[in-house]
Amino acid sequence: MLITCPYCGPRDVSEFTYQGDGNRQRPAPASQNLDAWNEYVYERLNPAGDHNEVWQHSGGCRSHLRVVRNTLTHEISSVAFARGHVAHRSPAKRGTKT
Amino acid sequence: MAERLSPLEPVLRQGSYGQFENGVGIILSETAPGSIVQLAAWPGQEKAIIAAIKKATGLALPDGAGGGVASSTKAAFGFAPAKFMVVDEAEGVAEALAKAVAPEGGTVTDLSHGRTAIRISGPKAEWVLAKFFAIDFSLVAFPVGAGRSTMHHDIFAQIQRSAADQYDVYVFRSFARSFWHTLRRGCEEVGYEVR
Amino acid sequence: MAEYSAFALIRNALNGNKDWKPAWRKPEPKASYDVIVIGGGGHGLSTAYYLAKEHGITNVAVLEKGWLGSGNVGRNTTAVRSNYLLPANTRFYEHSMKLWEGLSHDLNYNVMFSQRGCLNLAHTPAQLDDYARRGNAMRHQGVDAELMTPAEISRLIPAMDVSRDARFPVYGGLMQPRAGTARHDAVAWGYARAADRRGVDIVENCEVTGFLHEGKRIVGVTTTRGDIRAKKVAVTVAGSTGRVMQMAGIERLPIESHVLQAFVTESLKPFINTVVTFGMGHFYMSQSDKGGLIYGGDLDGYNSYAQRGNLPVVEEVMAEMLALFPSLAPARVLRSWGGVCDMTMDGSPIITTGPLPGMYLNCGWCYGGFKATPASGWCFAHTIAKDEPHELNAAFTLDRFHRGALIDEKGQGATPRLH
Amino acid sequence: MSPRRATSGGRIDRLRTIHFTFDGAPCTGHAGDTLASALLASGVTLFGRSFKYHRPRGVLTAGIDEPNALVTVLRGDVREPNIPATTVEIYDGLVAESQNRFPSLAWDISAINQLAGKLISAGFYYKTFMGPAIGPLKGTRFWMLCERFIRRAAGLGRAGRAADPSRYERMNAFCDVLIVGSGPAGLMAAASAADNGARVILAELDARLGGSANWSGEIIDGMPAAEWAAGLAEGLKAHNNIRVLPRTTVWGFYDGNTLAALERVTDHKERLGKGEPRHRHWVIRAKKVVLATGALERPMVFPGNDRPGVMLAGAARRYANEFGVLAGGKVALFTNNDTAYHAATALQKAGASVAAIFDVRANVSDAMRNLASDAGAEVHAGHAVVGTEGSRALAGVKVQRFDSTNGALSGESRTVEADCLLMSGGWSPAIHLASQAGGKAQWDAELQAFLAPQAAGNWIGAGAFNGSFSTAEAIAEGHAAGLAATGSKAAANDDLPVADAVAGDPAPASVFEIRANGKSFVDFQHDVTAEDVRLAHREGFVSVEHLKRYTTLGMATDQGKTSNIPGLAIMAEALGKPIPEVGTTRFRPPFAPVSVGSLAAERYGDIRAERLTPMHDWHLEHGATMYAAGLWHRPMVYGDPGETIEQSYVREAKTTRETAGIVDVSTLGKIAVQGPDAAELLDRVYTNMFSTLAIGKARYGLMLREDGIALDDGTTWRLGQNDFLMTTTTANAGKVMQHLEYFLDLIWPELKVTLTSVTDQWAGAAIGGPQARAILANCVKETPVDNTALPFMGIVHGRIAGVPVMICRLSFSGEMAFEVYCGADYGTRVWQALMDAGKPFGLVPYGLEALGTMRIEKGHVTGAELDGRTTARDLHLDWMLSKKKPFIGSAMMDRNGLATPDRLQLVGLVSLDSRALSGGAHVVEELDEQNPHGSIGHVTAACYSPALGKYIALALVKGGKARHGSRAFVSDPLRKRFGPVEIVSHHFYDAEGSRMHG
Repeated sequence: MLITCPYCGPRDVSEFTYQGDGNRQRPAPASQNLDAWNEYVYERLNPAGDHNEVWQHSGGCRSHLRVVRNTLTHEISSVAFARGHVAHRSPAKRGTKT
Repeated sequence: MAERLSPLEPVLRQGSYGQFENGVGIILSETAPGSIVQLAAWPGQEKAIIAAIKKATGLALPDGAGGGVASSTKAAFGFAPAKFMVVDEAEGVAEALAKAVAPEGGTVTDLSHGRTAIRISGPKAEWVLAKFFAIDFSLVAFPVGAGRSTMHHDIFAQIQRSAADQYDVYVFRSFARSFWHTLRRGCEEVGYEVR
Repeated sequence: MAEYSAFALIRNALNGNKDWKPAWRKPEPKASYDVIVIGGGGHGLSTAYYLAKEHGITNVAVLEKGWLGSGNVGRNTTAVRSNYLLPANTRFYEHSMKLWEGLSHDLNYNVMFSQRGCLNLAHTPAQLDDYARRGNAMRHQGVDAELMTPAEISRLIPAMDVSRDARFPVYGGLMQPRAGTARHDAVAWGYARAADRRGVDIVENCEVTGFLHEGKRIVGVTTTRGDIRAKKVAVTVAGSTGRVMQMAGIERLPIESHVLQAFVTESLKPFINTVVTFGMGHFYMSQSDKGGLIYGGDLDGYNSYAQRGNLPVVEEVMAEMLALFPSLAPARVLRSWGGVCDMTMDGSPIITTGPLPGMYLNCGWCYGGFKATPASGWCFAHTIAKDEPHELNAAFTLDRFHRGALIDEKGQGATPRLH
Repeated sequence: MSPRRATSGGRIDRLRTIHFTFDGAPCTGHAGDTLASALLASGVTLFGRSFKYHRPRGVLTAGIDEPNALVTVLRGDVREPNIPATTVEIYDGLVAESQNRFPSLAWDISAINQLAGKLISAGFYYKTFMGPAIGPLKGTRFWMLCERFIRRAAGLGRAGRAADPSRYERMNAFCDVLIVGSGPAGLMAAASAADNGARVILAELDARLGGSANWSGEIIDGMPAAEWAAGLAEGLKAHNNIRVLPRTTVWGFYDGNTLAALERVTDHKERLGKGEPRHRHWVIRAKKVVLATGALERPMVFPGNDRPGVMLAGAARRYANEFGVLAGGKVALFTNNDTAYHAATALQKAGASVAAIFDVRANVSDAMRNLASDAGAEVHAGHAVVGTEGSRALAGVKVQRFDSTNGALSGESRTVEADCLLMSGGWSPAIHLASQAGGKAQWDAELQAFLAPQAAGNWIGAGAFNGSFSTAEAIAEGHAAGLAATGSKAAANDDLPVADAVAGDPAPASVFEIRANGKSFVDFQHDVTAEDVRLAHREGFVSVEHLKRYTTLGMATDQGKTSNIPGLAIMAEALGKPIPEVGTTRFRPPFAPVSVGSLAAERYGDIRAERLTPMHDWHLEHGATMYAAGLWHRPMVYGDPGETIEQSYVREAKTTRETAGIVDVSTLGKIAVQGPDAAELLDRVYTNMFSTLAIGKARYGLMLREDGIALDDGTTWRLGQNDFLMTTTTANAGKVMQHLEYFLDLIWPELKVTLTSVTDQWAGAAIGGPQARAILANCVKETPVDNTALPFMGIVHGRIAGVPVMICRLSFSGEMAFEVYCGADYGTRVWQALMDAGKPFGLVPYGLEALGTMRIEKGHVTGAELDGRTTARDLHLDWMLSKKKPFIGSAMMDRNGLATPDRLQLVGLVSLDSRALSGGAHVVEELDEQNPHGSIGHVTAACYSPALGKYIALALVKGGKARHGSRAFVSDPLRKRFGPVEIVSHHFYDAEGSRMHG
């Protein structure tokens, strides 16, 4: 499996660390709503099909990425920086997007 | 200043190795730069950091993710969003960069002792590096001067292509000796020289 | 239906094997049942069997969307053990072990459970202490466990590299002698046949497409073969738990479905006798009766329903295999496959009433599903029949996460891929 | 010339004779031979024994689909079992052995199994061996007794015990087009893709490029096909944008067009070049893949079809045309399709006498009749083979009239003399890789074969892979595929090579089995017969997966390449359903077996990199016993001659507490936390406050996970307003870094903080003990180190031996202690300077054991207590939980499950019987050595405390704090250590901290 890191280009999945369900919402730091905290920490969407995920390019630029990946086919339809880093500069020459 | 001791010092032995009877395909050396410095820009401050690098080192970083520039004594490249590596033969560049970068611009982190720089050059350099790193080393995908962040299993590496058939690989110091052995093993089937 | 025995085998051989009957019937689903079990895998079939055997509930249907045993019961590495650290797990898996020990007789089907032992290798003194902790925990629950020295290990597995100059030398190991392996498919078939003989309807190629509700209560299912009503609906669908529960309107669960790969080499003459695990990574291996070395390692580490994985894990598993057995470098991998594991937030399973009225849920088996098959069905059948858990599965609730009463064998917290 | 070697023809080098041994007997062959072709040429007919019945078997195929002729190849003590003789290239000195026979291949005692054939039919073992329900053989015992014999009889080759000295390698490749297969289709695709300027990799599993061109016997562009292919292959080498990989099997099609291939670099060589790997594991990321993998021939299923001398027709054609070897002297053929007629031609041309062709079809075309007549063979249309004669070699075939519309046999059977029977049951395109890539195979009723699923967009098929069996089609499709893969299109007027061949009908008759008396084999290696398939049907194992699993059909080393379709066809007939309704198997990697070594690649013999501290060599030179701590190597003890480990660490710890000791702490995780919001980030991730920390000061901090469980602890130093140096435990360095990065990237992207791993930037030495300050004063320049300049948790900058150092006064040992950090390249120099300065004071270096001892005495927690299940309260660290601010874990740490009184809590234990305690022992209230039970906790770490003169331990015990002062027992049945202990506070030593505060 290849993930096309917006900074590094297409890289092998072995360079990435999976950080799970990207739909989870962390409550405000001071929130005392235990249900919301529990849901954030323990409850996951687990769809058979497209899934919003978080990956870290831990063996590359170390950016966290928001990835839409199909859990039935492993096809990846979009990758973006989690941090909202708009690539202020165009990516350098590299292979075409997968 | 006291003399520095490289982790490769006890194992780096100059000479010709591998199948050098068929010619030398690779030259391995440690470049031991005096300074290896990381710079990070806050969002929107990338240009300021690039300017600071220019001011402190004279190196003009080209545009583009992973873009870089290399001369015989110094080099710079991007390795992550808004992050850059500056390498210089001279010591003390971290201090100079720290002066050139305002806190509103970003941060400067001295890694001169934390990374070990191994140079691999020669017509077979690409072949041997491809044994360890799953990145495309072809010139179209990896132009001269450019930098890449990648890994070989547990060993994180930043690689700059400093010439058409020359790569400078920066690994964490603690892994340097292990990586050196691995690299030498990978060179065995082609002749190689250690300089 | 005829009993299986050596005598029956001879009689049929003389008769050209013409008189063997189907191992289980292929009934049309009825309009309603006392209990519907969704999922014709190991756990669903054993649940149906124990409902009939232990609780006299025989008006039961097992609904399987494909062929029987097409999930993880036919995709695992066949190890059976009860060498757990935490008391809730140790007790449960030991109950399973006891059921395993009588299973072939109980089912009148040879599931080939062979107690050839399971050895966890330790590579540092600290790791050996860790295993001692686990082994002692087992012994304090009445479970067999022993520590082995490198010399003893070398005698048991001569092909293993126990040299001191190995990258990760073997300091010793934790052995559970009663652990072993079983023929995975036979477990599904044996339970199916035995349940069928007690009147359970096993319906293959019957995919559940939704739930029938009366108010909040679940009163049956819609399937590709029509609607089927039931007083109780039990879900045992392992990796597909998320998908099935979504049909019941439950979007989020403390579960991620991950792919786990497994491998087998070509057949070899006897090479190792026990199940063995490597302690400096994640690798486990045994040898089947046919001679193939069966082994695996870590999850691929991302959500997947694809029943197939990728190369990094393949390479890692092989590297770990050769760290222990350098003579196997020329041996050849014959086949690889993937199973979908229902990974929970603490690595331990869920066997519970609910979460909706009329529904019962059995899931979260992570890596441990195969060895749990008998006890999982046994406890689930009790939970369904009595509408409350047996004390053996009382801790395996769905709300334990929120309460903070986790059963975290590996101490990894809510990161399912690390359990 | 040997009896079966044609006098001319073939792609072998008759001038080079190769010497090798098979089962110890000296044999010869020619350069270019496979082991199978060389042995066939020498007249060998018996190659192996089958798995279950140990029946004698010959060679069935000429390639990777071989089920019978498996051998073990030996290089010294290293054994490579189960290699098809059809894939072994011979070299001088090759040593090969047959398998699964005792005492010899010709006389195999287990052949007696054949007599029990009906008894040991498919699945028999599920129905018996349960044994008695009571008595000494109850439970699993009887089965395990029987199993012992079964295991010994099963298995094929034997794996060795000697470590393989070979080297294996991995290679990462990127290309525009990967072409799999170098037959006419593959070659054409490679040429047109390369001409278009694409980066191309062409992989061929055989040694020779050309595929079917090497054995078709056809004419292409006016020259023999083999020559045409060789010329085209040679031409490809002129392109610098194409890499040709012979002896390379592409075996896996993974996600993202990542393909795995095995290159057998040196298996064909007598001697290996320096540094050459035996196998190279290619991982190829291809933008497009052209699958030109050809097709595999199927056998016919009929009684006696496994007798040595019965061979696939295509294989015999290949032996004749490519190797100049005759599969037999007097040949008969049995077919349901046209391709066998070409085999007849090839055999006849090579010098065999072709007796007859039996064709199940009533009508045979004139073109085929002409081929037969040219070959001197009689055609018997509407006939079938119903039996074979001979023992270890074929002597004759029994034939009968056959009606292909209903499968009925009629008339008298007669016997035709032949020493070789060539069969063809049609061809199955090799769609394995396409199937791995996803999608369901489609049944083509006309071709009687499964075709690849529709391409998902990233691969293109060509030639026989597509079911296009003629060479002309292969050429055209290969050309078009090569262009399509590079984004252009073939034109009608493209100038293509012209193939000259007698056209046949690609469609076979729908006949897979001839039902007559006798064992008809479907899966040759696993001895699965047509009757076994029908038995599976009777017992309800009717889906394709049940069929496979119940009968083991298709599970042998050839993975059903010859048996899957015939097996499926027989089941379909039993069910009265069309073949595709029985199901299709999804193919999984690998396409053909792959060496474990190749996948381990460069990690074979070197599984994990090592991490060394800057002072590593110094430790070794000074007698340190090293210890693996994750990937790090750390000194365990610096043993004096004659000391035990315990004596060493007791000496080291005692000396440290009495005078001074020094320990290498370079492995501690170190993270530079920089930026205007650095302090804010630390406030959020630590349970205690860091924004209040003064510059030049350090503070001990605790981090929780989001769920409230303790994650890690360590000190963080404020070096500047915006500049912190965080330390973590050695084991958790990577985990903490990812934890922080996650929050910075996803949760708090507004914080301006840079995180950098600086673990390797700094060498660290912790020097502690009553004399530590005096030693520092002795060597540190440019700063005082007295109590005023350097109070507890203070930081100063100075120089040692001319090297800039940073010194923080903090203590893990409980003594007055200092951590001295300097640039890693100066580490040994500073360490040595400290040793020199300490010499007059009796400074000793100490290792992990003494470090552990002193931390147990102080009750500090490490990994054994921070085990991912304990909370701050469990560890009595609740004093660190700030109430002034939220922090990671603060919301969830008070959930009732994390606060119950019976949780495991940290306590100290003192041995009351003056015997050692061990980590992993359990703690009980009442001792019962016979029947251990009632564990209330366990020992996490234990040592002999030189300071207390007692054996002590840290333990996690239920409701621990309330038990202080009470008596309990350690219960360690595994190590047979039972004895009384007193439960005490975990602060064994200097609880007030007067020593470290000085």
